[in-house]
Amino acid sequence: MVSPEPSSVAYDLLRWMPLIPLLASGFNLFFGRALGKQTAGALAAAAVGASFALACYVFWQLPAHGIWRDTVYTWIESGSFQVALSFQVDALTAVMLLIVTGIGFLIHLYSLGYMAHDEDRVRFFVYLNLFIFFMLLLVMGDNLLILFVGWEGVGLCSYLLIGFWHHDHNNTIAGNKAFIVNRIGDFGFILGIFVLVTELGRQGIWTLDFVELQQHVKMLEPATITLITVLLFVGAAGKSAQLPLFVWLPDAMAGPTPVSALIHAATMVTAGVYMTARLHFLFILAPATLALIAVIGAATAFFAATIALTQNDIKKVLAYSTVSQLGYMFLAVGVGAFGTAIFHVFTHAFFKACLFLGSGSVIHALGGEQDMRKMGGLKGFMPVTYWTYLVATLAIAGVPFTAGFFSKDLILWQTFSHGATGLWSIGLITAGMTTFYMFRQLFMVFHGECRVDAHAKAHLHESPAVMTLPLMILAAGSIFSGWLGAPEYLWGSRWEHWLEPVLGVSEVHHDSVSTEMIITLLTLGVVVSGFLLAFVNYRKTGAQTGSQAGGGLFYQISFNKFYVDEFYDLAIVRPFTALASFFARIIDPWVIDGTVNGVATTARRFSNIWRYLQTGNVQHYAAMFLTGALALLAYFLGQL
Amino acid sequence: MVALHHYLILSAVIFAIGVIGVLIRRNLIVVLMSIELMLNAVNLTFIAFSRYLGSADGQVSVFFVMAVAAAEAVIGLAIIISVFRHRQSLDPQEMQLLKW
Amino acid sequence: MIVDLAIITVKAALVLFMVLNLAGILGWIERKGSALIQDRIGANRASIFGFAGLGLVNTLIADPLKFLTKEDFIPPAGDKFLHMLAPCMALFPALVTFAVIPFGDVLHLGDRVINLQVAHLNVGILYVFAMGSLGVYGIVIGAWASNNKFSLLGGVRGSAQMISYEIAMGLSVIGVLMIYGTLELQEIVRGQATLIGALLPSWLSFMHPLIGWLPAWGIFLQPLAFLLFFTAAVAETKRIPFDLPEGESELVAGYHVEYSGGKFLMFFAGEFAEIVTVAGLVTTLFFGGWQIPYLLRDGFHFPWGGQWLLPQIAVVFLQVGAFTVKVFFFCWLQILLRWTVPRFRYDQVMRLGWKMLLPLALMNIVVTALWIVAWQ
Amino acid sequence: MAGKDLTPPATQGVARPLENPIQWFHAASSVVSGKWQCRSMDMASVIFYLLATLLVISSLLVVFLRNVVHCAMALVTALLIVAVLFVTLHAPMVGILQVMVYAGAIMVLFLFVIMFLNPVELERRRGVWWGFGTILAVMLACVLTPMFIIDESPANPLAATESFGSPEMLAKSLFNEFVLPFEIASVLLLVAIIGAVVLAKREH
Repeated sequence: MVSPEPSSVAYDLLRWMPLIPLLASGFNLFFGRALGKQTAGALAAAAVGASFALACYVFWQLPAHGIWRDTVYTWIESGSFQVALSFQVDALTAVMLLIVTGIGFLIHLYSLGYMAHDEDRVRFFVYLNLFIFFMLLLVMGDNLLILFVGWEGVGLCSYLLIGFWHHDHNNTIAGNKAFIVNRIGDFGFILGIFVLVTELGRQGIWTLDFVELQQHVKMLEPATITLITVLLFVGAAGKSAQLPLFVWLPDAMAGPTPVSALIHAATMVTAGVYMTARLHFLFILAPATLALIAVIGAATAFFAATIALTQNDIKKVLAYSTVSQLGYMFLAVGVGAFGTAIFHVFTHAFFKACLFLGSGSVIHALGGEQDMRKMGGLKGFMPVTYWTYLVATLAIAGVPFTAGFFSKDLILWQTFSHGATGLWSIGLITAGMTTFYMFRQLFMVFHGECRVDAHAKAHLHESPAVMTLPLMILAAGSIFSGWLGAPEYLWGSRWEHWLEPVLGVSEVHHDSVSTEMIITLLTLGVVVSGFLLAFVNYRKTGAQTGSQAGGGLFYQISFNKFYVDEFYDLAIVRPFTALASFFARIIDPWVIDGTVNGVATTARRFSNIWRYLQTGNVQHYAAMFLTGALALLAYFLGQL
Repeated sequence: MVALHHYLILSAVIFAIGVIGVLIRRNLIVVLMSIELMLNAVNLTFIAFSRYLGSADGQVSVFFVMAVAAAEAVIGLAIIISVFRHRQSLDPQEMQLLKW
Repeated sequence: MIVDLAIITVKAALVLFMVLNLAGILGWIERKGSALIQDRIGANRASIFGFAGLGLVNTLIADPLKFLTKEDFIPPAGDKFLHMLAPCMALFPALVTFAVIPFGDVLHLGDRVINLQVAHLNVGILYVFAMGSLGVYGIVIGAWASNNKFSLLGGVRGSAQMISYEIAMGLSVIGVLMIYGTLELQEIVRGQATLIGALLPSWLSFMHPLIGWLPAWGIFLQPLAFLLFFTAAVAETKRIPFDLPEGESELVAGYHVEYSGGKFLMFFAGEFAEIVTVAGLVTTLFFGGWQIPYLLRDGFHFPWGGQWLLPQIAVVFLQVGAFTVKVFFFCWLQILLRWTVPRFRYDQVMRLGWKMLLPLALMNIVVTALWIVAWQ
Repeated sequence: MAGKDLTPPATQGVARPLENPIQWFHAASSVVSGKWQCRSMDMASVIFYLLATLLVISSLLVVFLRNVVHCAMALVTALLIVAVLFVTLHAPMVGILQVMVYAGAIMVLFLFVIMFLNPVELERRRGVWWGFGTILAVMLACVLTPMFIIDESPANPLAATESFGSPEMLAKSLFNEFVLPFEIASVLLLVAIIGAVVLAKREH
């Protein structure tokens, strides 16, 4: 499938980028234990590092308007319908490559320290490398099918890693939950793919290749496109934890913290955003879907933020904040600012990874303690973690000249300028809440008097360099990564131009700089108020931290996550299990088995009659045989 | 002059006689002999056809039939011997352990 | 047409006459020969006026008379029909085998060219083996028909032994057939007229003065085959050292214990006819049949130059005479064997047949095939 | 030097055809039909019907004689007659093979086994079953026979060349087009030998 694009050149270096982690994974799977656990981890990290280096090389070499392709072989060929196992790299993919491999590399390094005491960390690294492989497949695939394979693959790895400590039953349950919820999304996704293929096929175009799709989607009538995009978005919502399918992500925190950082914050959950950006040519043809996406994005952002306000589990807070940040991204997608969405993906990857790793370092130091009420005053014990955490918090809160500031404000500004004032206001409030819960967390964890129990306090220590180094790098990233996309009234954005060849000319309205600055100041105001609220309540953390028992109705609702899980349990899970048990008790034993056994019994009855033909006497058999032959011969004789 | 179907009918008759032997004899050795008789009837048709159609293939196939017949006779007789050792009889109708 | 039929009939009758008389004569020769070997006088009663030299002549008459006048005993519990049939089945194959053995080249009578051979079959040698394989029935049936455990044992032994040795015999001849490239005995004999010199491959040409002058007889080209064939053939005739079916010391007289009179005469004659047949076959296959070295149709042509032309009729007589002499020689060789070699044990017979002759024959075939592929 | 010029004129002379029993049959047939004016059937037909009658009789004997050895002898007779039929059908090679393989080897094996086991008692017969089987077989014959009376069945054999049915012809088609079945047949025989040894061996 050679693309009609003039600037698309074959470049068979690409296949090595996903291949190296796969090979490392397979090698560790079979020889890892023989290799020695530390070495296995180092090998895994080295593999990801190698593909990171490749990614950087490709990034620098890639011409501005170019697409690099690497067709390995034709995978499916049925008539004119052809699917090749082939990779492509354009600007968008290049960015995603940098995120995936770069963050992935850092987190591999971090995991070397974090999992140092775990028994079967070889398995851990096998999974991790496998995940990198599938993620690269997802972002590099040049057709929907490969993207889907990667899509399912990362889902699988996420399931495996959430249930990594499978000795605790809750972890496995969480893994199942994530898997099942993702199934729902993927079902919609693959339905979308089917509809797309068949509809195009009806027009005579049998292809899944992105470039060809982009040329031909105009043929479809709008209703179809809307249907397709909605179905695809269901998939995106499942993978990126949007309403109403977000419930799996908080539970996914049961996995090891690096996993939460890599999969459930930086890379996998942004796959939905990537997919929409990759198929933007479809989505911009379906304004209705875009509106739906925008609404759902805003709602998710707000909703998750409200839940995050009251959580006490350090990772739960981060999880809900991830959900709400993803909501921001989809808000951007919804208002048609795909570039901005990807930009937020980019920045968010840095600071959210940094936050997760920081929390991981805290948990590591406390020997697995995750409840913020049992922390506090850790600032003194682990300075590096504290400062990096602070930087990341500032970034996510959107303090000026940090990454979050640029990306989030860009999203808000896009929303506003897109004319969706209501959504914009929701985003604004969410920004304030974000600041609040992040600083609440910061204060509860690092400030005030230390509430750590003596036993854990005894060996409270700063994490080793292999863990703190990634923290520092990510902290730096969470400041400077945003400077690529500065607004016009500063030095201006290089981001849009980079993505233009893929996403088309950016739709950012730079008309009224004054309005933009006013909007920004407004946001800053909300942020500052949120900070002050947190400062007042949680600076010298004492009674309030333990006071979730009381609190108003709103507090209860938020603390209990709006009872969403309970609701799902009541509305979906219970009826489903009831139906299942009905089938298991009534249908299966009585109808199915009844039929089967009935057939068997009838057969036995009849054979009881017929078996007397088997006299055991060879000559009788010969006689029967001859009789049959005679009948046949007579028949043919009649034919003659 | 002798036409082809004379030979065919002759062989049909011989074949039928062989069938009688297979069906009614109560001595395994004779049953085996009757099978040989049937094989010969078939050979006769082969040769007759090869003569009347003027092709060598019929004779070649007779050659193969002979090879198979030899193998069949050898194995059959070996089986008969071992059966006779176990139950001092050659009557196929007494060997009905496999009935219903 | 009628004349052709007449000629064939004459040839058949002639051959039959020769074989039967030879058998009779051999009966006398065996007696005398054994007496010679064992330092006895031997058959000297049937003399005319005390002149035993004529014993040969009247033995030919006396023996049959003696047998025919004896009582023909049939065991009461035996199977009369088969008991009568068996001797015929023993005699018949030995006689008919001679039909394909050529006893001379062509004879010109007027414008008519007569091939001195009863039946010119293109399957010649196979016919010989087919008839030889029929010889078993005489023994087996005879043994079974005379309801007697000794004869039954003899019959079982005989059938097993003959089947075993037929295989070795048949395989041993194949080398010869490959060399001469035909199954037809007359052709084989004619093929033996050439000289080895004509067959030598180029790289052996230095051997030419040494063996080049030899006639291309089977014995020179296939010595191993000759040994195998002769041994197997002697075993087929069931004579010492292979006379297990009738070993007197073990099975009184084996398969013909219960035979007497004319029927026994037929067994007896059958045995001697077999001797003649074997001699004829050995002669034909390995010793140039009716060939005399350097004697072609018009006389002698010597490889070292010089020739001696003869009238065609003389040539024919020379050929027939040569054939007869050779056959006589091999008959005598068998009798000599019978009176000088002790009898095998049965397991030895089987081992010899299956573990010695058979593999050797196969090896001979392989070597011959390789030679032919390499040099022709 | 010698050997080439030795092929005598006799081999393609008039005497040649009569040296072959097949030609002998036809010569004799022509002679007889020339001598006694039997219009109805020539010698070949006489020979055929004679052999056919003998064959049927001996086959019936195979099936209906009670003594196993008698059956075997009848079968031998039948096989020899079939061999003669082959020869009259210009298949001398196959005929000889028939005698060698069937009469010479297989039937001797049968006799050997019969004497080896020596089943003394004659078999008892069961009337009903005999009748039934016979009726079935007769029906079979009745069904088969009309199938063979086809109009286009060649009434006269093709004019056979001298080499038809000769070992050369058989060998040519056997080692060219049928070489694979040939090899397979050899393997089959080997298997049969080993199998027979294993089966008939008295286990210790």
